[in-house]
Amino acid sequence: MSELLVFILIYPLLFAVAVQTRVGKIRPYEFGISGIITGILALILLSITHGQGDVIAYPMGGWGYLKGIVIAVDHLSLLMAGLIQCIGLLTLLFSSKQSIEKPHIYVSLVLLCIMGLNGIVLTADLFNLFVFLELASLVSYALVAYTKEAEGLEGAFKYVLMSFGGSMLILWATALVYAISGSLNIVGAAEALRQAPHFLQITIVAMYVSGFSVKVGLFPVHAWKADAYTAARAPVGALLSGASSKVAIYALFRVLSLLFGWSILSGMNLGVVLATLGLVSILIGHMLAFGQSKLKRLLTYSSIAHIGYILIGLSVFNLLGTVGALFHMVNHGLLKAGLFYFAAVATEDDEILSLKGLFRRSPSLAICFVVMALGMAGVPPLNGFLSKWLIVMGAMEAGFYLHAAVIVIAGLMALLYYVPLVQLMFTPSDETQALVLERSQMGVIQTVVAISVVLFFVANWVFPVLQEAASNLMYPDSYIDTIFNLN
Amino acid sequence: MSKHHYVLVGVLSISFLITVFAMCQLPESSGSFLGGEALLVPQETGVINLVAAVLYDYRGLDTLGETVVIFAASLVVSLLATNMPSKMLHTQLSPLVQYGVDLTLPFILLFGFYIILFGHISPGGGFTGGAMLASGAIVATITYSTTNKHYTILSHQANNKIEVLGLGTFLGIGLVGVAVNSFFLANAASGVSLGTPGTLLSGGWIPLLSVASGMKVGAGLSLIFSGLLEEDS
Amino acid sequence: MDIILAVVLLFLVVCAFFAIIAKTVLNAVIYMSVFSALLAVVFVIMQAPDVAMVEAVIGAGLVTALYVVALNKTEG
Amino acid sequence: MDLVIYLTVAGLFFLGAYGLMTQRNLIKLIICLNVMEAALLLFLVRLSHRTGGTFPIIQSGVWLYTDPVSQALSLTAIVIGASTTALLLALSVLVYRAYGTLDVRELRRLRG
Repeated sequence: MSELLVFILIYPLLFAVAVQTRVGKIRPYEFGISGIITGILALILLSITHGQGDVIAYPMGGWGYLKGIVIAVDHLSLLMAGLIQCIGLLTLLFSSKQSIEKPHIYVSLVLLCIMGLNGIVLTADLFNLFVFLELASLVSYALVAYTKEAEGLEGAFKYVLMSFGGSMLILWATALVYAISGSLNIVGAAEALRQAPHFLQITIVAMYVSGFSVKVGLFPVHAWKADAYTAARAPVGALLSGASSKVAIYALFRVLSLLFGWSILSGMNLGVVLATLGLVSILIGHMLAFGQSKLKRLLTYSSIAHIGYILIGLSVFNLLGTVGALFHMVNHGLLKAGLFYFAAVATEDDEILSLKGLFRRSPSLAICFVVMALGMAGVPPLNGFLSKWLIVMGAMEAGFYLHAAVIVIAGLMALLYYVPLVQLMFTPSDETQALVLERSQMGVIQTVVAISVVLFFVANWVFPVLQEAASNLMYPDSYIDTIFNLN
Repeated sequence: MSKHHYVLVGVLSISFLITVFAMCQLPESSGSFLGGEALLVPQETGVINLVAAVLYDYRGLDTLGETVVIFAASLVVSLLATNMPSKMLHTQLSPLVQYGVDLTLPFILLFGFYIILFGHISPGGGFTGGAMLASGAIVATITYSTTNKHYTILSHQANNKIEVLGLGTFLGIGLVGVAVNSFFLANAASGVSLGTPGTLLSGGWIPLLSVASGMKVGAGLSLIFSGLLEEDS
Repeated sequence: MDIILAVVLLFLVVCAFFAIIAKTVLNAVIYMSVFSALLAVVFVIMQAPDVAMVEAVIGAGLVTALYVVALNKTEG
Repeated sequence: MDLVIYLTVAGLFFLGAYGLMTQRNLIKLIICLNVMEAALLLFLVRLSHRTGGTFPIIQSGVWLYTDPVSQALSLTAIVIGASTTALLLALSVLVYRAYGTLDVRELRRLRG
């Protein structure tokens, strides 16, 4: 069944090329959506045949990890791949009812972005990861600039300038790894790298961390994110903040944990450094979100803050924190995507003030927003609460008491800026004309809300999966063995 | 020179020293997998150009990803094409230039094809040859375009078709490996005859892959150029 | 060979420096083209003919043409 | 000799980074990105270098070749860099049309 891996990697390309050929009056959205559904089916099939705890590896061209490229999945990659396809599907479903010019190109670009992200998640090769990262980034720049309006161009240009610098640092680190070990495989390079001079190790880790944190949008280099996400169309913002930034965090931790192992990394105090970066991101993100007049900008700053939660959860290096962080990736990805979709339909000009009286105009939409906002803030009967709670417990267990306290307080801060929005919605306004939505757009938002409520109640079934994924990240022995035993 | 400026220079100089110091600690030469086994490559892949062997056989997925990057870039540039006049095409070139290009253009194109086809036995390959073909097309566009007519060797649609065809061929060859119960992008493992290394018909799928990526790169780069040059006329 | 390489590398840095501080953008583009050609020479000296060919064709030729078109549309 | 190459690599990279943070013209910024990328190409080709090794095409009687893998990597990096440059140039033409200038300080419509 391992051919399914290749299929998951290349199906977006097949569908994008087919959309481009425009043979036989292909309708781009229907075609793209059916493409992603095929991909999801392949993923489900793969995870059914994927037995408990084992890893599937596929050597490209039949060459093993020494000479060729290996792609491999464990539960962690499957989880991320599932998140990517889900958000991609929701994005295409949602944008099919928006009037977007040149839909052929739009659908192809979304599919190629998904291909890049899938490649990052599946590959076990450092340079291959760089190639797919560049593919995903190049397509994201274009998606941000898609409207060709001044704001979009400006956001895209700032995005490229920062992000290309990050890519160059990642490439440099990859080249250094190759120079030390003579191997580009993450697993194959590990042994030589662990015996390398300490200074060289620190340099490589610093390059990877700074390169990927540009892609993620962490505190010191977060500036592009606010501009790019605000300027992009809402579905694009949903795709980028829901999937791309999560995948970049995944790539950072996968690469570092496989290359060096936790013991060397904690010897460098990397956990403390990353957790502190996350802490500052949380504070800065929430503070900047106050007093914003644009809805998408507010959402973006909150996104920067939530990246901070995930980073803290992952960098405390224990099972509780990691499970919480992975759960938060899923929750935040879905909820933030839902909020971006909400921003697209609820306001014309992205002004928060035009939300006034929304409850009268469209009660169900307003209620959806309330649920999503509460979920983001981490209020109990919703999934956001569970994941934050786990991260707090993980941080306490590892002795990061300050971080745990900040996470709890930051939840209150988030409530503080969501509450005025809700208040505004329930204030009566002059405009009483009902807001009519396309059924599929409303459906997408309701699906997100439904998933986030359901995730809280079926948490007992979700946790084993997350635990499996977290132990794949923390104890990657089976991943390493499978790749070594390939041939 | 503000204070800000000095801080910037300081930070960059410190990073400069750190990276130079780190790079000086690198081992003399890394034990690359082909370091000792380079002589095995012709038996394994059937080509004597080791770079072609790495690009189209050992690390075929990288090459696929890279062609997809060009595909994406040509899509993006055709999306972002602007209808702004470029004065470049309205310059009257002297007859000497026209005559010179008339004379050299066939050779540029011929050399591009040669580089693509002989990529497995001499330096070059799909990327180099494709880029040469694209530069031939660019030279022709710049020289032969007049104020009211935008000259291209191949039309936009033809380039698009070649690009998609090249990508399709690449994927198709990759899938042959899966079809014969071997691996994606497999060369020798898919049962194809490798021929005698060093002759023109050798290397299994590699010359075909090189042609496919040459088509892809050539058409993609010309599309990027004409997309940038696009204007109302 | 080492001395030739060192001299070319020195020229490389000088070219990059001038490309970055050049007052007019067209000058910067021309310095960049020379820079790519010198880089191709370095690659030849370091026994990498394939990379040298691609760098010469794409870096010195194609990308320069793209720069010139963009310049034409913006300033010219 | 290695030291000279490493100095050049890091020098070019941080020269590009310096330009990226001080230059104002958008096309100059793209040039700075290209310089940064060229530095890494030089580094990748340096990694392929072996003392006494010839170019990587099998010839009879030659036993030591330069490493083809990092040369293949630098080929890929060149093409990716060219694609990104093309995208950036198309963007800068559009920016010029929207803002009437290429000065990066004028790009401040997004604030908040």
